[in-house]
Amino acid sequence: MSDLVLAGLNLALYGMGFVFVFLLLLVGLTILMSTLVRRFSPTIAVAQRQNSNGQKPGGARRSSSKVEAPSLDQDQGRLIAVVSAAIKQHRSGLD
Amino acid sequence: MSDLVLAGLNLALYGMGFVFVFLLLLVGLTILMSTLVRRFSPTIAVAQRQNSNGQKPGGARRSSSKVEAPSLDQDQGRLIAVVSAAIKQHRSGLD
Amino acid sequence: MSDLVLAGLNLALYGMGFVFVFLLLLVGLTILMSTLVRRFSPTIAVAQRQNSNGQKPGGARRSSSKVEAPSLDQDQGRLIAVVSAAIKQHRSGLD
Amino acid sequence: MNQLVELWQSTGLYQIEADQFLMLVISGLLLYLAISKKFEPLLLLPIGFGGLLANIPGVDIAVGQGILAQFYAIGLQTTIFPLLIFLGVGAMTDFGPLLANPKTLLLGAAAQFGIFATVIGALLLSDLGLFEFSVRQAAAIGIIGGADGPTAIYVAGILAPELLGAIAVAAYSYMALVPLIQPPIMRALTTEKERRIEMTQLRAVSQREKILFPLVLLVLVGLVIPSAAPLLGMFCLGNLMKESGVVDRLSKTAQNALINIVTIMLGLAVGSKLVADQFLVPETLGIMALGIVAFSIGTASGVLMAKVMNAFSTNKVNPLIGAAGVSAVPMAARVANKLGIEANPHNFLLMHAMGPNVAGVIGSAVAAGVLIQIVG
Amino acid sequence: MNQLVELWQSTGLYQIEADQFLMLVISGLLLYLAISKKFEPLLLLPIGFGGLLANIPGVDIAVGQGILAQFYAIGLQTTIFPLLIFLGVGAMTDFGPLLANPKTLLLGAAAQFGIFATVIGALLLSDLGLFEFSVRQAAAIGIIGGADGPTAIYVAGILAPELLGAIAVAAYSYMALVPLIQPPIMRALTTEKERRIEMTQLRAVSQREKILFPLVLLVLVGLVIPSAAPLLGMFCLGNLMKESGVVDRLSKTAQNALINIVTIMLGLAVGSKLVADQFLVPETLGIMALGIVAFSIGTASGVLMAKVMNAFSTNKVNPLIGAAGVSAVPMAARVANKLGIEANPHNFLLMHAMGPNVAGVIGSAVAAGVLIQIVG
Amino acid sequence: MNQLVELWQSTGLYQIEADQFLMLVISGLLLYLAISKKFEPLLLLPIGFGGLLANIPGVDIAVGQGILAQFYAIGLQTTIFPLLIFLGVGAMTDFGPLLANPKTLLLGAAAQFGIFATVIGALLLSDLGLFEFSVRQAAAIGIIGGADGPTAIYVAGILAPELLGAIAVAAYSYMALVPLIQPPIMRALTTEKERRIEMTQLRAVSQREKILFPLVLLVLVGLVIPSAAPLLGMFCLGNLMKESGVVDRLSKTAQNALINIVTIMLGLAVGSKLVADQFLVPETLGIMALGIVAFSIGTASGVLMAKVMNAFSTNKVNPLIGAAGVSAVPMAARVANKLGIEANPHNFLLMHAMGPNVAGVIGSAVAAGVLIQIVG
Ligand code: NA
Ligand code: NA
Ligand code: NA
Repeated sequence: MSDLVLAGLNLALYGMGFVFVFLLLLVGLTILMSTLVRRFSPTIAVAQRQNSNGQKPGGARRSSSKVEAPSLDQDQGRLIAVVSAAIKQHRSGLD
Repeated sequence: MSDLVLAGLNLALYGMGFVFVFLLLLVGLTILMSTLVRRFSPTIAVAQRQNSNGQKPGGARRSSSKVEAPSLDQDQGRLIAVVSAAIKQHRSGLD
Repeated sequence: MSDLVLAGLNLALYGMGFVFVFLLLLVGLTILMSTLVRRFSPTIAVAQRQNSNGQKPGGARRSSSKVEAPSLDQDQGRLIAVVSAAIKQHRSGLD
Repeated sequence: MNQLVELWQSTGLYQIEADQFLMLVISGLLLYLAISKKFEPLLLLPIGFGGLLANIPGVDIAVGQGILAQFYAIGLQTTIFPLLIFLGVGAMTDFGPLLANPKTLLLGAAAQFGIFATVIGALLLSDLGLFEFSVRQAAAIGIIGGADGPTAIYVAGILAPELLGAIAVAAYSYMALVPLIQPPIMRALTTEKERRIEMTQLRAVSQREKILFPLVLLVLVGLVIPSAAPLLGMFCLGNLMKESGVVDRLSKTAQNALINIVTIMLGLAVGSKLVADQFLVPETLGIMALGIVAFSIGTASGVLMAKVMNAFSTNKVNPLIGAAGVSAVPMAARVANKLGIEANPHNFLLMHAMGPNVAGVIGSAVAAGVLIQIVG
Repeated sequence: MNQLVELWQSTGLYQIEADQFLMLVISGLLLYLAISKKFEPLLLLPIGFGGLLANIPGVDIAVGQGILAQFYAIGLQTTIFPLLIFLGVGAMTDFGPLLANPKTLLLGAAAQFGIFATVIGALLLSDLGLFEFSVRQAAAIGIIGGADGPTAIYVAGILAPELLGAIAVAAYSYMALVPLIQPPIMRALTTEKERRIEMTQLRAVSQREKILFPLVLLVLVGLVIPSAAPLLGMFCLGNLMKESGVVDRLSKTAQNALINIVTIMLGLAVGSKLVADQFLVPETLGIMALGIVAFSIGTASGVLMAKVMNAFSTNKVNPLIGAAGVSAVPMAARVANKLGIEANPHNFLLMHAMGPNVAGVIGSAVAAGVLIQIVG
Repeated sequence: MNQLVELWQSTGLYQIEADQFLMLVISGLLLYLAISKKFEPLLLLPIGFGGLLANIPGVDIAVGQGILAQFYAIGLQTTIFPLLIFLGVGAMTDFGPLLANPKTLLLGAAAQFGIFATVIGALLLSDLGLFEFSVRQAAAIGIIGGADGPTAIYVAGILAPELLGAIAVAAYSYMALVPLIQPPIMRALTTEKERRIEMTQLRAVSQREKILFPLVLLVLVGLVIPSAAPLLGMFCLGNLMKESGVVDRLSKTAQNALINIVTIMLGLAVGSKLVADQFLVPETLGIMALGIVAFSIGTASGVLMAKVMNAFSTNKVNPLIGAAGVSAVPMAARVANKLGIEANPHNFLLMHAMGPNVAGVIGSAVAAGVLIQIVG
């Protein structure tokens, strides 16, 4: 077998080994992480799970920071304004 | 007092002075501008104010240029949908 | 007439000629292309034409690739799945 | 106290010169036209604002490491910005009316005569000693007659960057003035009877034809006039993304976020050329004058071409739609429609005029390719 | 076997040093604050994550050709990123409350005293031999008192890029802490009676005034303090795009896709400065300490200015809104509103506080211009 | 007359050479596959169109200052484009199924054997004298077996840019062919009984776990294989932006405007490598052949790994989901689902297969890091 192919075998051996070691470690860490999360915050986890069914979590956890605020609040505000105006106009037409 | 601190005091003095002068000038110019606008275009200003409550000003002043067209229609459509829904809901409440 | 103006006339002559030749060729190729399309795929063309009236063609022809999938396809797919399941369930309840 | 003097000497008020002040007024005028008169505001607003920034004395914004100078270097010197605009415009273009009536392509060809007549005109002015336009500059000025903003910016950036500011301002201003410039010419060259001609309804065009057309166009460009391939290539890609229906998310981004981002930066980059020493030169007056001549000749030759076609064909076209061949999508088509309705209330020319209108975009891009090929 | 050793030696575990580990912990803390405490997450999340990436041993991410280093070179060294953020912030800003009550601009001026007091403080610390801040560095640190993220990043990038990481972290952290920092100071400096002052409803402001204001502001900046023109120019352009109503699609993109893209890259670029040898220096502690002093003094001087104004005017302002003059839009205005309601349930200060709040943005940018002009 | 000859000589028709024509046909074929067969159109449409542009004779589009060459220099040489794509993909990825059943990560590990087997294969072909692949080139070819487009482009750009065109085309073509390539292999390696295995429903995963997972992953990458940190770092950042829920606007932009803009430019940049002298070489055939081998071996090893896991565990997995470990999200998971339903109409494997599917993305990125570490 030539040097080139040997280099390839070498690469494959170490490479594949590394990939497996990495993902085995990741399995372990993930299980550890999930266990800790589930042990130390069972109620919170449940609450959040429900939350994520009921509504988009982003909605509840939305930041109120400067950059974020305008785009949503304003839209919301504009919609409300439009709806209010429409209702008002409609009412005035009824009177 | 060292030169460094003196430089700092200097900087603070001129800097703060400049900021105040600038914003005082801005107060003056803003009042002047608003006065001129309100004197020379009272009706337009009122019309636009009403306009900006009733509907998005962009709607009325919207450019009809080539590049612009596509995005707007959707917004308009959404607004109309919202207004229609609001009116409908309102009506159903009356019946 | 000076060299400069001669150069301009030259440019105009060749330029305008080229533009006309190009667009004449394009007229020819376009007619040829349309004729071929209409001859060899009349039904498909009709179907697609109806389609493009009835609904956005993007909807039907949407790619199912990785990057695209999450945003539209899945939604679409999920909707279809849900609707199908509902119809199925409804039918099975009737039998 | 020294520091106070220094600060005072650093103010714009101390440093401003008459020509900078004049440029600020001109930039303000562009903003006024963009906002109050709705003159192509998508471009003229950022261009005008860029002009304001470029003429603030005492700070490098349009030169050196200033942000406008950087936008210019990143997007205009590289030609990336106008090409990305063309991508987005392609994704917004519907070739349907053109495919339903391909011979209207010839109207888009005829209207480009405005470009070449203006090149001759610019060189004549040089010959008369009024200006000193080189052949490259004359070609860049002529392209204003293409009535197509990104094409004009692309060509001027390659052939005569020193005139870019004036050319872009002229191109967008006159595009906005199309509803004023074109009607008298169109009325003068047509009879009432011609304006009343009703055209037969356009046939339906299949999606397959719409998918194949940008490819046919690209192949033809590649074989015949490769120098037009960057411009028309990006245009065709945008159109193919739209018509193929398989990459909707890319097409939508090209029509929205991407073209908008590039438009802002392009406008500012063009605005960086509105500095006094480049814009306040006699050439600018010549460019403004030649620009309106270019638009007028283009309009006229489009209309006349339609009349010539009618002389050789039984399936008459309304010559008004010839004026739409100058590009200026969709304004020129609307003008044709308006004059058609004036002459005959049942005459809806809008869709018929969209054919020559998009043909005018192709025609100008081909003319741009020829100019770059010959004098570039 | 050699290869295995080599691979092991290439791992982060083998190469990590204590200070890198500490930086990973600090970056993790920033992420915790961003996600769990919602401390300015739009910036602190990418900054914190960038800090994690920057401190992974054995790979070039924040240096050389690494992607964070490239973002830094593309957007921070060129000042393009903070300026584009300012464009978007301008397009989100409503000057209506300010135009309805222009004298609140003075509150935005007073609150900038936090900046200059901190400059003196930093130089005093140097004088005492505790730190070795140069005048440029002191100016860059002072700007934290502007309570305005992009302004701080812009100034630090120009005057003291070596302190950029610490300054950005301090600025955004303290902006998030405004609801904790400001109330005690506001309560200490006002009487219950003052906090109960109700303000008259703001007049309606016409669209024309809103369109003209950014132009008036830009002209004044150009004439008086050109070095603030890049920052305030982009800010005014964004606002003009919004208020003019003729380029809605550009305004929307500036407020969404563009600012979001730039925010991600800006955050990562700032994160690239959270490398151990630049961040784990005594100066960082000094910066954190000075930063909170800056915020506090700014808050206090805003409140005191409002009281001074009341002494000279019959149309009283509630001094709580003076605290909003530090910027930190819209958090500071909300804090003022909250304390107002506490004192008087019918007291809605939010819109009144938005005036000094946006004035604070202008004030900090002017202060930034002065600092760059004098020490830059 | 001379000018006419010159113009004729400038046409593409005059200048075109046989191999350019062949490349135009190949590019057209890619477009056909993208549009009519919906083969990964988001990438293959711009790549194919870029190929057309790159092979137009007589104009610099893919070389020199051409726009495709500029996109290549801006985004591929710098690795910025594939990393931004990874950011967006991360923001679209749901690790829920993986977190519910972490041992499916091992399936994502096993499937990477396709990568390394192909490296050996490429070097064997060199050894036999059929090709002359260097070790770096062999590694870049192997990564096709990762079934992950941006990873393949990232690695090829670093290790063997001269093969980038062929590798990208092979990767995306075979990803599109997954529904044809995988089923026969999956059927051959499993019994009917195995394919009928039903899996227990996945547990609900809390948001907190989803937030912590990308951080755990990043820390592990940093400690173990730093060279994979740029790729997986951007991936984890995107995922954290999505799952944290505090920066929704950034996450949405990363998933839409940003990834779309980058996809268009990335596709065109890859297309610039479809020039005749780089693509029409024997190596391209070798790459296409090795690529399909890589996919097949990856599929097989994923399936076999599932069977090995079943031998050691009572909680059986359906071996079909092992095939999803090659990546190719979400196509490979759908294929597994389809074969599962064929064998047992009550067998819904889709969510179960999403675990190994996203594990395959992580696995390939780790493999990429190892390859870059060892041979880079
Ligand atoms: Na034209
Ligand atoms: Na401030
Ligand atoms: Na993979």
